[in-house]
Amino acid sequence: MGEVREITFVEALNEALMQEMERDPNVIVMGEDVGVYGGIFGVTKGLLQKFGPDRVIDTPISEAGFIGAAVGAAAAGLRPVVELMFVDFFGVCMDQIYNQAAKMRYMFGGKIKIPVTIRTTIGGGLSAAAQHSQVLYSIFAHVPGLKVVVPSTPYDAKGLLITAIRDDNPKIFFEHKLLYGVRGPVPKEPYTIPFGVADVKMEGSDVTVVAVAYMVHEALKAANELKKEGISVEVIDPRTLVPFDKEAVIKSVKKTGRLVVVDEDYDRCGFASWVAAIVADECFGYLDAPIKRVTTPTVPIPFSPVLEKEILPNAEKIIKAVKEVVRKA
Amino acid sequence: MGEVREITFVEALNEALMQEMERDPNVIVMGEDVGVYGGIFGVTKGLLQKFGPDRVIDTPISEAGFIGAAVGAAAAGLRPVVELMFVDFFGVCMDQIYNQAAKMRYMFGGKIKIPVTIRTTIGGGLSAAAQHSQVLYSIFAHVPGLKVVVPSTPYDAKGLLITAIRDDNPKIFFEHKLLYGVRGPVPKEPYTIPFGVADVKMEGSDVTVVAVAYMVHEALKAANELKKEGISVEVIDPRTLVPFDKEAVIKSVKKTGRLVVVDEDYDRCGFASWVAAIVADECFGYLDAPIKRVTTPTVPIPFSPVLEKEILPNAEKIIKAVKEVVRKA
Amino acid sequence: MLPPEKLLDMYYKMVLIRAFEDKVHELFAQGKIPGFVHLYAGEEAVAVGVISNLKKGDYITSTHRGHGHCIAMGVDIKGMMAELFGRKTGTCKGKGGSMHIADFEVGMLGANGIVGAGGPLAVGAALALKYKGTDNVVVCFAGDGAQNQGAILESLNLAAIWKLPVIFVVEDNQYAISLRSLTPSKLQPRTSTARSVAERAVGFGIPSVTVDGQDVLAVYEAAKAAVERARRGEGPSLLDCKTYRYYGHFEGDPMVYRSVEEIEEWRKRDPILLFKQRLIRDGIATEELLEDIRRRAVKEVEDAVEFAERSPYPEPSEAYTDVFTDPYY
Amino acid sequence: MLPPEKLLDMYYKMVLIRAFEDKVHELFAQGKIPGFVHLYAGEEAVAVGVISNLKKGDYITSTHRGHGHCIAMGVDIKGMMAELFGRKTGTCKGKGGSMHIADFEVGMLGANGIVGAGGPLAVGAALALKYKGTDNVVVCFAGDGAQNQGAILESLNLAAIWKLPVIFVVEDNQYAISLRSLTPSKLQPRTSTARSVAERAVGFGIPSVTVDGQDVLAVYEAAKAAVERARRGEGPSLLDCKTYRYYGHFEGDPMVYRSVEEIEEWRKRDPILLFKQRLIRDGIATEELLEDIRRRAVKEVEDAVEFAERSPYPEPSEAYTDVFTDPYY
Ligand SMILES: Cc1ncc(C[n+]2csc(CCOP(=O)(O)OP(=O)(O)O)c2C)c(N)n1
Ligand SMILES: Cc1ncc(C[n+]2csc(CCOP(=O)(O)OP(=O)(O)O)c2C)c(N)n1
Ligand SMILES: [Mg+2]
Ligand SMILES: [Mg+2]
Repeated sequence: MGEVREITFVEALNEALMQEMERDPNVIVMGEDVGVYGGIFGVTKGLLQKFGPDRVIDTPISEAGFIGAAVGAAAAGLRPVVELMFVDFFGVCMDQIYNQAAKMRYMFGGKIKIPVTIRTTIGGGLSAAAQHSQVLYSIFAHVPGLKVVVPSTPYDAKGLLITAIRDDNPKIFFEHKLLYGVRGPVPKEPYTIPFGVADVKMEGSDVTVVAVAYMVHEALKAANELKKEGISVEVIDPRTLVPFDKEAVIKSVKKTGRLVVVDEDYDRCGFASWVAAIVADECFGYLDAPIKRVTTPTVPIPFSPVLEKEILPNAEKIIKAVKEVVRKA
Repeated sequence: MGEVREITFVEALNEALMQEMERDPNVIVMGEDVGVYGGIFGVTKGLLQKFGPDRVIDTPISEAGFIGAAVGAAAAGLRPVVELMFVDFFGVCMDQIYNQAAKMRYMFGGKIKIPVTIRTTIGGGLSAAAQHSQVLYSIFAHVPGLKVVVPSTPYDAKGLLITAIRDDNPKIFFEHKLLYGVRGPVPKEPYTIPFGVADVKMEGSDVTVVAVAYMVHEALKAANELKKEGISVEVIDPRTLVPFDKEAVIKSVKKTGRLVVVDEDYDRCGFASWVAAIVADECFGYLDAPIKRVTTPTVPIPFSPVLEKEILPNAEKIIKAVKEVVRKA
Repeated sequence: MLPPEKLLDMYYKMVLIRAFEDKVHELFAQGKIPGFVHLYAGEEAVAVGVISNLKKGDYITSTHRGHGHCIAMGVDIKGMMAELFGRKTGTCKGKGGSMHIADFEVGMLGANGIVGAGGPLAVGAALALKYKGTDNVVVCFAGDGAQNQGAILESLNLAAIWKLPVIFVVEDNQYAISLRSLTPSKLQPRTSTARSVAERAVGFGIPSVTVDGQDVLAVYEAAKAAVERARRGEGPSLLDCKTYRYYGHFEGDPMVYRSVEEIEEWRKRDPILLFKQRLIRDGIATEELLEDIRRRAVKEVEDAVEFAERSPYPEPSEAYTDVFTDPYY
Repeated sequence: MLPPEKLLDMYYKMVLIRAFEDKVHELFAQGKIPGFVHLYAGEEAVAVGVISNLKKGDYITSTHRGHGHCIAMGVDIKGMMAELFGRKTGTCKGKGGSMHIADFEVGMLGANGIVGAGGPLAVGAALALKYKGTDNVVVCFAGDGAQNQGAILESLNLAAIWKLPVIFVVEDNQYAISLRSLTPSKLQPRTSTARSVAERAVGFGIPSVTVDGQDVLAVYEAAKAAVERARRGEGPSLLDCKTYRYYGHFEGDPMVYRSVEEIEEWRKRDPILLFKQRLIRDGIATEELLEDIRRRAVKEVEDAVEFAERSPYPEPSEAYTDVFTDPYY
């Protein structure tokens, strides 16, 4: 794979955008403050200077308008990457995402394609309060027609973003705010990572832990702690929720007999439930313990650090849940 | 309870609105075509004539604007009942529902209340295609701060709507289009039905079937068929998803040892998964078979009747699932 | 003055739309067409007058009331009729139905079940056309009711600041279901706008003109100016076309909100009648020639119905294709 | 001419806002305040000039940059500071933070993390006030960037057709993060509007005026006319106030999008400085008196900090209260 450097998650995303824009003139970038500012978290830094204002478009605060415009541009042959600054803002533009972009191909009998990538940020831990801390990817996975991408490392961030940009379908790409500064090895050359292939982050035999995004890191922290106590945890990062690598999870649970799903999204009708439900259906007879979910209780994300800490999942809570299911055996 | 008549689901809702508007001058009704037209399904018929245009407000096609206005009016002391014509349109106004109405009390430290009721229609079966046939209540249950009401009979429709209007929190009230014409006994006098109390529609011992809205009727059809074959089905209608009568479901599954969740919403990250996940956690050791979900596969709702029939849950598919879990025993 | 063959082609398109809609009205009443159907009869001069200015590579976005736009763009009516019947041979393989007909080949980017949603899509398509350096344009059709939707309002601003080749065509048929755009009643304020939509556009920096939407040549001329302006790179315009629909909002509408007299009044200025009188007066055609053209149109519609009725339904398995470009998951 | 005590109270409010914001800037830099914080320094004349026209029973809706509005409305700054510190004694018990301060007691309906979301809420509050037959009014504060959001645009229309007592106050501080409302650059079009926001309002049938937002008395007079009009039942108005923010968009903003010179230029017309000169010139106050007032404000802010720092954090269990009026589920 040529040169590999340690770079941050933000840098990995930025490199993916740079390389894809260089490769394909149909790739354009749109969003609030993606140009002069370089994106409020720095993901689009330098793009305006390099590719100019026709390809890097600073948009007014009109998410329905400009995300819909990205969809329309995709329908007309471009390959836009459009930014929704925080996923929490989906409420003003969801129609263009879920009723338009996501359904056009199907409703129109498969004759068209909408290669739009929507990038957005997720997650708590910054005391950003109820309207800037949510995860909500379950909502996008719930509705048909969107590929849902949730990277957890700089390496995955770059490879999955390149895959997303080249994929001919509407994709929503979730970037956890706490990951932006995380460093990791990333090849300099462009590369892709196939959607729907889970990454087994750590092998183990006592219990399967499924987690995505920032929670992968908390799960690994928990797994390392538990190893010291002789509990062997298998940590699986599905990396994309749609498509979902069901087989990887099922295979692991059939081996370990126990499942803990970790998810920063709200518990009720969330991703963790869905994974649990799949396993409750397809691994019956293999289960040695109840399926546990370590999730965010369905309350608005509070501002005060003490309250936010109380509700967000973390290594400590994962350890507790794992011990519960291992003890049950 | 005084006089009880057989009336339709639509008439029951209409009566609830009439009676609550008479009782409390703070109750107002807003929405597209709720006045002169009487609501496109007739739910608000006669209200304008009776209560005048100050209390029954025909709104322009500005869902974010007028649903937000209902929330603002609730904040300022009214008790608005506002209509979102089809739940499929939530994408243009979700912010006002989930970030404003639903979170204001919490964010503002519990010092205020937002007694707004949002009525909307759900469901397939009318060849109304991808943007007028969805269910989507899982999305509203997923986010915190909304009470989620899903009646299945005229009796429940009236009682739950009255409870909703009098409740001091934001509620979203889902009316299945196929239920509007369904008839049933309804007391003339106003009455309430508490939220969070499931209704056991049929007692049984072999398997628990959980369903809401129109699917309750399909589940009962299936149960009656299965009875002929000697399979005893317990059918539970939770009636509200938030609050959810978890205890009723758990109690039933502990008795029957089997669970089939029927849900017209999309399968992925949906309500059925959440029920399954709860049971997979809390009924471990009581389960004699895998937990099955009979749901709508996560594809856009197709127009052609043959395709729509293929994907929507129905009695036949419920029977098949029940037999699968009973056979497994 | 337009050449006779162009004028006669316009006449033909208008009577074809009328014949199509009259037939669909009949078929719906017979229960042969399912779903929600919104007919364009009465508004033919708008679609035909505007679209007669378009050339290859131009696009339109449409609405729930889209048959007229489709036919004027040259979408095959056999496919359209088969689509309404939910057949495999439909424009969208039976997956879309009346509200979701699209044919990108001829530049028709889609009818839409969501009022106002075409606005952002039109802006985006125009962005792509401008980016590619063509002189092509996009027409965004939307009703009087749609003008109050945030998505349309945001689109006006985006098209203006980006100087995009978009022509916003307002089909002001006086009603948004039962809501009145022009003539307030005691029970309804003028719900559509406090000012005319044309004045509102000017507030966004978009030149606008109010047009007699019953006069196809008036529409043609106004659209010509707007389209030429857009082709020259001078930015968007808005045409506020005053017109009327003869049938209910959707098929099955009891039309309590308007009088039969009002409809009769408008029929006196029927767009086809007016155009016919004009063509005869100007010596472009004889009564007989125009009658021939009409008969040809009626025959074509009958052939389309036959085609549709003979066509097979899609295979049930088709419900799972076309969600993505890859096989379904 | 306003009575001296009123003028001095206005001066006091302005310096209190300034002292509060300067202190918060300092505390944030010291890491004592978490989360996203947007400061109002530089814009004091707008909040104070407008709000000095309000009386008991009036409401305002606010934005992410809401401290100034709160203070002008009379929200207790001890509670505000404690809120920013995430303490139990905060205005919202520490649950809301800077972006979600509300105090219905004094008519402050809430800061808002969602740009433009206050528009519909203001319309709804005004609807309730009108319905109740009061002569109270609602002020909707929103930035230049917010004017492009569908929710605000829809609100303009609703307020106009319903003739509601709403005053839309545009705080045009030249930027929406990095996007420019007035002065386009080579790399950015004028993203905010093609016309002035004031012209746009007229297109909606709303009278508007452009105001020097640095001159508190100019703002006061313009707002007075608008408020009186609203109290008389004559409907909404819009004030487009030209102003400037001194600090970054949020604390931590590197401000790459503007120059230090530009800030210096604006500081020459600092609203507090201008008002001070005016008060001295007109013989209302001496330099010393005004300095006393300023010192009093600084002291109050220091007391507020002390109060906040001494206050306890909320109990972790508080995370689960206030979701609903009933106990959490
Ligand atoms: C966002 C949204 N809101 C409401 C509806 C329901 N609806 C369908 S058509 C219509 C009226 C549209 O009026 P107008 O734009 O004037 O078009 P017309 O039907 O008169 O052609 C309404 C309210 C919808 N489809 N989408
Ligand atoms: C719907 C929505 N889009 C984007 C944002 C992110 N954001 C927060 S403030 C802001 C700029 C707002 O500009 P303006 O309205 O001019 O207010 P100012 O910050 O200048 O006071 C943006 C883009 C948001 N909070 N909500
Ligand atoms: Mg109309
Ligand atoms: Mg601003």
